[in-house]
Amino acid sequence: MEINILAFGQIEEIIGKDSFTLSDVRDTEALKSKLSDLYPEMNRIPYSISVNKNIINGNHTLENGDEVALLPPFSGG
Amino acid sequence: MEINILAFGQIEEIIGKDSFTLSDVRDTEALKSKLSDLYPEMNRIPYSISVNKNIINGNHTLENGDEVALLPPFSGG
Amino acid sequence: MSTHKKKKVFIEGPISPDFIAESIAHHSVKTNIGAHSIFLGQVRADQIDGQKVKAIEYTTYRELAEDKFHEIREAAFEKFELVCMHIYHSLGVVPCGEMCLFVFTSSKHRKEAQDACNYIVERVKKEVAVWGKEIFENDSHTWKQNTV
Amino acid sequence: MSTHKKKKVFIEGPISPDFIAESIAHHSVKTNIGAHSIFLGQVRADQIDGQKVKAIEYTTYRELAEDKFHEIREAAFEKFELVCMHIYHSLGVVPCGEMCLFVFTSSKHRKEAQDACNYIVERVKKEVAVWGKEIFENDSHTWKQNTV
Repeated sequence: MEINILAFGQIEEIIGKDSFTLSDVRDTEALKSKLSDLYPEMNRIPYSISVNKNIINGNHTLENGDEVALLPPFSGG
Repeated sequence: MEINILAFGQIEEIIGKDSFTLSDVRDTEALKSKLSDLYPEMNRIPYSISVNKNIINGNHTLENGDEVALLPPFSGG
Repeated sequence: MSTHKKKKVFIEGPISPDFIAESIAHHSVKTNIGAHSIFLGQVRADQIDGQKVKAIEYTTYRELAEDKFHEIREAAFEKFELVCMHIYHSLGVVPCGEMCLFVFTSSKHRKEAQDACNYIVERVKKEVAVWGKEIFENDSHTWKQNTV
Repeated sequence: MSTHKKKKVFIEGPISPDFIAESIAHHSVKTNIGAHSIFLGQVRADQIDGQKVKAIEYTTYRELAEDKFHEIREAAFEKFELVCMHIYHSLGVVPCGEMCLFVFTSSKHRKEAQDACNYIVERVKKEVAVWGKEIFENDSHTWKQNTV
């Protein structure tokens, strides 16, 4: 199983790339905890997550091929 | 004693001129009643009055040389 | 209190989109501005008793109107944290589809500019000695009434 | 419910006063419009920790942002009696003093246009997946934060 991950704004900067893949993350909670291990700086950013272009609330099961985006607070306008 | 009277908008149209003088009107109530006699159509317009460029409330004594304006409801914008 | 100069408000005929663009462009040097709020009044082709409005002709009692514009301007600067404020109103004939009122407020943050703009438009329509004569396509006319 | 086409919102670089003027001029044929309300966001030269902002660079998650713009557009048409509505947002670098957001609402009477404009600006700033990177004069940067 492979999840496609997109990173934006400050998170893209922390991770150092705008997209990458991860395997073995069964849900968004697992993903967050993995990211927090890999990139401790992410702990200070209150980011949201979208799965296949829908922003999710709470935990969400991930499936092979899902597009998951890491969204720091919006600051348009 | 002579009062200079300015008429605007619909009132100018009713009176047929934009300025004229009246004598023997000691206050704005007397002026209104005189105008109402001369131009009965003015009775259906809720106009205000300014004296020397100040809009007045209630009755106001007039003096020689005063500039009195007859102001139908504003409709700018 | 009266710290701002009286400014030219009245414009002969319609207010053009180019005039508005120029007015906006002038503000690029004021880099403490974060938000502009603009209100434009446009002449509507209203149907009244089967007749269609083709233009509005505006007249004013100029001195009274200019005093009031100045008073509204001072009050808005007092009430809201504004960097800039401009008010323009047409006199004479403004055809349907063209602009007769242009209120332009600028501030650091959006809420002040928006609130000030609404406040000014409200007062201009209610308190300024300007009259609109609605001219129909057959050249007859009626007197515009502002809803209160 | 979704009756309006998705419209192009994003513009590369600053939104120019001429673009705004053209947009206004296009509405002269819609003679049922009486009021336009316009909001413009302008990039401020803020001082942050002694550094002066010289530009903001905007990026987006385009598909998510375009869906949200569409949703906001539909909701505003539903909520307010509008004749017209346009939303434009910059992507890429917008220097200080130039425009990054242009919201334009038109209606028969003023209140609907004003309320709709405020409503749209509020939602755009809060809900749309756009990020601003504030670039300082020494080319370092910080991430813009919108006040909630």
